[in-house]
Amino acid sequence: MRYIPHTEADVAAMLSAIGLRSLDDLVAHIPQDLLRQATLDVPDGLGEADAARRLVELAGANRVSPELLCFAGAGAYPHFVPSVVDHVIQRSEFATAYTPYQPEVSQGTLQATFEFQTLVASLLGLEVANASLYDGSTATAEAVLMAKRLMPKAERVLVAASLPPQYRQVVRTYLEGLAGLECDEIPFAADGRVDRAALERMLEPAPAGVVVGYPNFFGIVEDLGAIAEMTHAAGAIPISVTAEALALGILRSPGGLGIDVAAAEGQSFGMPLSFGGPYLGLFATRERFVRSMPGRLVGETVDEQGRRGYVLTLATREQHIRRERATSNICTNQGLCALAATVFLALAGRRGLRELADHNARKARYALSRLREQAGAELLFPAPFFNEFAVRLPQARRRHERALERGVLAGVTLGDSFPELEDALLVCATEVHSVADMDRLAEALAA
Amino acid sequence: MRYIPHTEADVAAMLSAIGLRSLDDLVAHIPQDLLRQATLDVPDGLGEADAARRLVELAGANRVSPELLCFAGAGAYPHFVPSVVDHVIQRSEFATAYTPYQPEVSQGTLQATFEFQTLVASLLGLEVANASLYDGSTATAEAVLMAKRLMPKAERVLVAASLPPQYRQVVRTYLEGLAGLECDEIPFAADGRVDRAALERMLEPAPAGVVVGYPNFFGIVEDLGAIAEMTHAAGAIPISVTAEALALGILRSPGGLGIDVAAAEGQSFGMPLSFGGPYLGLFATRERFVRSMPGRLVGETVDEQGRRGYVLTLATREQHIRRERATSNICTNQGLCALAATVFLALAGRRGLRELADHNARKARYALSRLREQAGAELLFPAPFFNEFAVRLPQARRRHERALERGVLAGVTLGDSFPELEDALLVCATEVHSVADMDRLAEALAA
Amino acid sequence: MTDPRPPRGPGLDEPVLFERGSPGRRGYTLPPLAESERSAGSVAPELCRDDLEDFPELSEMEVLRHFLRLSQWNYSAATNFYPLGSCTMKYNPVLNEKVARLAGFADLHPLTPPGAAQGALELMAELEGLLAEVSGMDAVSLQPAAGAHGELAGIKIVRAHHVSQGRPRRNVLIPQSAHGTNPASSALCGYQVVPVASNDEGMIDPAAVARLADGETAAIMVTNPNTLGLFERDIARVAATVHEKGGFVYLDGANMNALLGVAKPGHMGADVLQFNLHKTFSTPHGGGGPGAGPVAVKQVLAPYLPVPRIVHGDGGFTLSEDAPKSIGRIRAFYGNFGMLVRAYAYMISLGGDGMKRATRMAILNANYLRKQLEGVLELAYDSPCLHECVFSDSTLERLGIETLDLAKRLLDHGFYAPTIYFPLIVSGAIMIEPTESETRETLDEFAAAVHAIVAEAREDPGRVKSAPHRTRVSRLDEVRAARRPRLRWRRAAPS
Amino acid sequence: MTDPRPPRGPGLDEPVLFERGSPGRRGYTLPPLAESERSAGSVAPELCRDDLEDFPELSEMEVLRHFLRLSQWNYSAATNFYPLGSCTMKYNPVLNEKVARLAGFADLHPLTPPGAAQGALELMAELEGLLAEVSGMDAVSLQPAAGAHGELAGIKIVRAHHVSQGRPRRNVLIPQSAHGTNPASSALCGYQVVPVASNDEGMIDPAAVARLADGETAAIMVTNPNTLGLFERDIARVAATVHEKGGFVYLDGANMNALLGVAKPGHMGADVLQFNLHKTFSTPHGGGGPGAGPVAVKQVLAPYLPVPRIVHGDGGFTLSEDAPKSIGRIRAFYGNFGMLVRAYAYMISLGGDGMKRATRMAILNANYLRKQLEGVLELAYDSPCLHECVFSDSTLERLGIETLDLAKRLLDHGFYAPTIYFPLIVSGAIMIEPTESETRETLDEFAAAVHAIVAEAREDPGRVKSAPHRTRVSRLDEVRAARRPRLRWRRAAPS
Ligand SMILES: Cc1ncc(COP(=O)(O)O)c(C=O)c1O
Ligand SMILES: Cc1ncc(COP(=O)(O)O)c(C=O)c1O
Repeated sequence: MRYIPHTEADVAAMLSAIGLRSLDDLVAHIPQDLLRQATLDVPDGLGEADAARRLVELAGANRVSPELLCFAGAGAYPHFVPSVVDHVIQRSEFATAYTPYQPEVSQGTLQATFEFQTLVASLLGLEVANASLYDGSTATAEAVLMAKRLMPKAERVLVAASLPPQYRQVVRTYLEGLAGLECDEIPFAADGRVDRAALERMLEPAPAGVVVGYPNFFGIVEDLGAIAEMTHAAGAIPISVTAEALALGILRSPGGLGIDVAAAEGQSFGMPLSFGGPYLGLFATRERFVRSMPGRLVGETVDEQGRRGYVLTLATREQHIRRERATSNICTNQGLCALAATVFLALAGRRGLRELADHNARKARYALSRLREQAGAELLFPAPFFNEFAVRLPQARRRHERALERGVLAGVTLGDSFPELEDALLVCATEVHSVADMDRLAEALAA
Repeated sequence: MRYIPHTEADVAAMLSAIGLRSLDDLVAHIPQDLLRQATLDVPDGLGEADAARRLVELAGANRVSPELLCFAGAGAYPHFVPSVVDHVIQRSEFATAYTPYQPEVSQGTLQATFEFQTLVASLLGLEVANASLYDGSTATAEAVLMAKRLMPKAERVLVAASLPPQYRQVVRTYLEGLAGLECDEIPFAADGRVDRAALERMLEPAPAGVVVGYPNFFGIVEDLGAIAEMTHAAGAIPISVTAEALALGILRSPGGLGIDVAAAEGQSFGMPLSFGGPYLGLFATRERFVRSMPGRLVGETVDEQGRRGYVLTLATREQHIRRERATSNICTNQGLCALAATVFLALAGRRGLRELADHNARKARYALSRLREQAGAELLFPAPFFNEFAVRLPQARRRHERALERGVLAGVTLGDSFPELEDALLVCATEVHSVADMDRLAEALAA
Repeated sequence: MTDPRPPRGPGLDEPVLFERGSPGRRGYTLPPLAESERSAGSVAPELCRDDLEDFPELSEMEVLRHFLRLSQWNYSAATNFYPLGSCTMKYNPVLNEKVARLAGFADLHPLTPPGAAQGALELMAELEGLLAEVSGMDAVSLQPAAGAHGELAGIKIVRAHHVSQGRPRRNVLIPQSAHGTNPASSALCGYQVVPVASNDEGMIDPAAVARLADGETAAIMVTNPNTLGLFERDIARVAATVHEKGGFVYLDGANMNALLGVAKPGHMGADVLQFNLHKTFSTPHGGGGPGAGPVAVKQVLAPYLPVPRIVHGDGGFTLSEDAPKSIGRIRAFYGNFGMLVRAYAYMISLGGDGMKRATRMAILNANYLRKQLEGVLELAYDSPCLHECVFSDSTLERLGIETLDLAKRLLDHGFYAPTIYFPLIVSGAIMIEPTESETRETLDEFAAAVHAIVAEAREDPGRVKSAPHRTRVSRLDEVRAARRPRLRWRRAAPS
Repeated sequence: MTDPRPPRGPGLDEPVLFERGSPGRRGYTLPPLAESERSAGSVAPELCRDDLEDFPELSEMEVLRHFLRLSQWNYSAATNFYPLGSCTMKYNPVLNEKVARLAGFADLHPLTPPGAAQGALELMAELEGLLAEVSGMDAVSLQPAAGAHGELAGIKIVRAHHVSQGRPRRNVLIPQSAHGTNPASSALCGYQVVPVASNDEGMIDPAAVARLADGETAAIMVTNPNTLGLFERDIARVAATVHEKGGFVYLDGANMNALLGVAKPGHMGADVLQFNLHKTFSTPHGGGGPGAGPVAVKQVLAPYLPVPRIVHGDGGFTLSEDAPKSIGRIRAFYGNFGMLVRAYAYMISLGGDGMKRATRMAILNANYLRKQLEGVLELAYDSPCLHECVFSDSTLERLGIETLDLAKRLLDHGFYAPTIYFPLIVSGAIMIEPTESETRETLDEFAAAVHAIVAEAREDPGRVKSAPHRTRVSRLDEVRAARRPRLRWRRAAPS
């Protein structure tokens, strides 16, 4: 077997060094009945070519672009990944290292993570970002738990109904069973934004935190400043959740609008769609809250000669030191995805990221105009959006299915998560879509 | 432009450092009429995504496996390339280095090339191999030129008509205009092998060298030992040419059979088909001829502390030192392909390469049996072969075309290069072909 | 002029990104918009941010060069022996990387209707089956993103079942040798952690479990082989005890690399376990992740698995949310799919025969290395080990050096360090897991290095205590990092 | 215990392949044959070799680790400033690597009937057109495998034309500053090389050409800009002189990176030229190759281009061998196609605007760096330079060091060395080509290093003369290598 170097001569020599006679002796202390039942009903191994062929076959049984043009977003966005990103994350030195426990031989990972934290903090407009969490949904759940740690007396947390439904469900799963933390949903108003009047009412008694999407699940840009203000006034922690982090290339930053804890999904920064993962949970907060933060942190320090270097730090928050009193149970995070995002953001750069976001916004508006003209779609909510928007059109589900036959994944049907929106689709457009692609979308959805 | 770092501020500062006012000043000394006419009628540059899309489109306009099963050989063989090969040659440190002029910071390339030379010399059964030539055909031409250097008085070279036709043509092109070196063709006998009686006659007066394929173009294993003996007896240099280097994983080595200069095409060792290149010219000879050898050589030496290290050596043979008296004009060779071959051969290893060659031989024999049974093909030449063989079947050309429509590239039509063999196909089978694939080949060629 | 430290990698030094570049440079350029797109409008100015403070501006090559240089400062499993105990730093096949990047996987949107994603779903279903088979469990969910996330899912499942029986119960029993994620995950599910002492063989004491287990015991979390590399001999007895009280046995499957084809958790009484695909099944660790931590359960717990579930029906594979007892969703979409592709590629490459051999060779390597080191380091426990072995610092202490010093000096020999100071029950623990990927020669070289360092400590302990000497930076001041945290780059104040 | 030299890369040392491994290991495994294949038979035993002497046997990871470690011992253009004059070590885009590996290119057999290879042929036809456009030539063949191979094809073409006019003629005029491949290629075509002296501005002396050119002059080979980085001001006059005598002007296009959008060889009187795609058009040098050296000609020479030619007809693109005057085939198949894909990707990425800018920035960088170094090194010629600049060793000599010492000491600063001792007409030449890919900051750092080394030579010349000090090995004994050549590994005799 090409992955295992042992020759029979190696085995014999090693056994004899240990003083054993057979491989079975190595496991002789394991109960016999366990050994006996441990046969594996798994076919024999394949050579590399055959294994590759099987995977090519499975990959070929999925429909992807250009055969199936993808206008679905809803938490996972089709974006272009510059080739440099993938080249860097394929470097064996990055890909096959562990968490940098020995900093002197892990400066590559550590410095890159320090750069990642800097970029994420800047993007979210907050002082400190961690080294990543699993994804946007679990980052949201961690944000809620952190709010509870900061506000231990509060017994509720308010979560916008316009958060991505899966994110809301994950928060519920995380909270289930945690004494003294209920989860209430803030309804959305007719314009798709958080119903501020309802929120006002719900802020009494003060919850631990208020969680809103930015943009929300409908692609809509919430008035985050106003919500943060109301939340602060009630003595709670305002939390923003961004499922499409590219939005923050153009929108005002959560931190700048008064948000204290920001969670986001960073998939758009250099991760392929990959059927839902691995993605990248971004998480940032204010400096004063850093010791309540979940997840790893890299910090700058010096070596014995005074040279700059980087180490894992503030580990006393973490499970391997604090065990049941840790701020989170997370250990392995999404390190290589964080590296991909760092490379992506470095390539795009200050102006490039803004421009990319601007192109997304314009393309989405162009797509909307085509859907209006050609497919008779109407914008569902009269509110500003970024690169994704909800439209109402008759027989949305049937048309969506037909578009699929025509080679277009025409967004996602909103009725699945919001029965009241059965006739609506959520559609995104990004820099990967040409004018011709968007025209095809409109045609594919036409009556 | 993402490949060019200069900002307008950079340009201004640099111009002012130089003492110029504009970019045009940099080229002001170039004749005005040249400058004026130098406009480029070339479209503006593309972003990475658009460039990639264009290339994907062009790649998509070619038919390749699995859509088109490939049984064509004739100098380029479909083999599996283990993923480690490609991973290694994509390492930027290997891919973007120059010829190792500064050995202290090029030990990676140098040691790998030293390993390559060792593997190639062993494979060809000779003492020294160079660091590569362009491909099998030019290696053949260089071998002929080397024979002439070794035998300056000889005025002819004999080249087997059963060499790959393109190789013969390249030899002719190289020899054209070189005073005192004619090229005569040795016919092949009814069994497809060199006509030894004819050769015997042609060896008088003694040519510089005798060049035979091993296996020859028809896939046939020549009796190299006998030919080498006859050639030596006539006082000429016996030269072998191997277009499918994998054959040497199982066949007796040219050097072992008395060959003094061996040229080969190494594409099978880890290079994709890539429409004909880049491939890999292998070249080896006896130690005593090393100073007449073309191409770069890496040698072992020590540094000032006595540590082992590698350098380019015996450069006095080469153009940058010897100019018009060099053994060859070659400068850039096929370095990264040589690295690919080194990785490939290391992965396969001593037993693995033999096994791989054995599988090829067996598959080819299975394929032949299927073609006999199902397509009514007959073996064209009754002689031993490796993984490629010529068959006669009625209406070969029409059946070949029809097979193409059926998704099978059923070898190559021999009539193109050998009008007398109009009804014949040259077919190869390798480890990439499953039993089912070969059965499909036979079906596709059936009447 | 002296040349203090070597350039590690080709760059002498590489500043942080933010100290490179120049305004106006671009590493990623977009095609111009069509006029119709441009005129379609953008986000209203009052919603737009001013600037992306600190973001660099770099050419494509500057970015590439920066990260290539950084990469060379890492040791990694591909380039160095990386004997980090409990981490299973085995070979991460290059093929896995290639197949995970096939367009049919990489470009597949997670909300593609199942009919257009049959390949992905089939792969997942097959992988579930393979994991169930090798562990002796009945049902698997691939969703958790890492081991700890799998633990969370697993304990949530246990809790959901107890709740369905009336109440969640209060405690989870956890041996002191357990990994920190075990207590942390239990706490995150609202449980009290009840520590279980190890006996003097380094194993769970069944008597202690019998004393501690009661009607409030939701589960016991057992790592088997445990973090000392020892097979928990009394696992069946412990399981029976807990089962008797109506509790469940959670098996931390991080050490499955010792069990494939040797013993199945499902036969030991385990009710629920997580896999670490980034350990046992060769997906790369990525300098910290991503991983994948599928959770497997016995039939009784299957209804509680997270949604969605993959279902195979007449029309092929579909995703079902119809699981009223489920703990719900534990992350968006279906797991770290890209990692699942890699693990699947590994499992079919290895096959049943290969897995069995891999485990045996992993055990052989650990025992062989243990033997080579027994003379020079003190074994924490001398029971027969499986895939890893743990030494204490007692020999080192006598020489006046610490575990940390040995670890740092190993770096100078070109080896990554073992896991140190874990498990907590061993003084100055040195936890070594060679995996099956390493050759005997490498193990011999590593053993020789440990011997050399111990010898050196006798002659010149200062040299060991000040190690590493040959790495890009010398020992880093971790105390300073924690006292005055600098967690992001800041532009130096203008001077 | 001292630590002499740093571990460069993660391995302290890495033996040659043949000193690793163990009999029976495998890095590449094949599936078992079907019974029908096995029983089909193999090569007859008497034709089979005994053994593959010295071949190693290694696991997949051993092979990978070996080469990863070796890789880290290289400096490269991606990781280091690599100012090798005449080599145009520009950025090699990662995208090019990716697209060259698309299955539609990589898996395409060269003898696929043209109807099934239209994408490849279209790409080649377009690339021919692009090269013709940027050079002002009329027809292009993509076949030559490298620059020298292009020269060979070009001179063969010249010869074929002369032969068609009656006789091949005897001589090729070549300036002394020319690259060694020029005389070597001419000789390989059976020509005598007639050297042309450079004038005191480093340029071809038109008067000398007028003296030397006669009815035996087959061609003059001119490099423009020449190897001093200087534009041959009198190129038109020189061309006219040679044309008058019925000779041709061969332009060595290795320095095209100085000309795109600035001046076209076709307008200077060039009749034939080769491109080095691995210089101007960004295909990677690969530690020595592969390259690609397309040859371009004016209409009068087009009939002589190598076969096959790409032809565009009604049915799409085809390959034609119908060229009775052709010099014939110069290699198997159609060129280093994979390199052509990369160059094409580069050209469409850059576009006309980008090429023009690239050239100007390459010239700007060379002039800027020249300015920074003027104070410390002596310029060989002070005419305005284009894409590279050449210094002599006169300043260094006064300090008691040589060009080689400066080169070696630069390695310690993390820079590759310039081209040295070429062109031959400059004493101890130091030939620097920064290319457009490098930033001003990098040029400044490089200049600072040169300044520092020269200052160091004043203080401590021994330190410079014994450089490099920070590389994996110190100065290597090249004399020994040549005296007692060890060109392959040999198993040490049993002792
Ligand atoms: C024994 C054990 N359990 C659980 C974990 C947690 O796994 P993960 O890091 O994937 O969350 C680890 C990881 O180190 C471990 O070693
Ligand atoms: C001026 C000049 N001409 C020709 C060549 C030969 O090109 P190649 O190495 O591709 O054969 C070179 C390469 O260094 C060169 O610099």
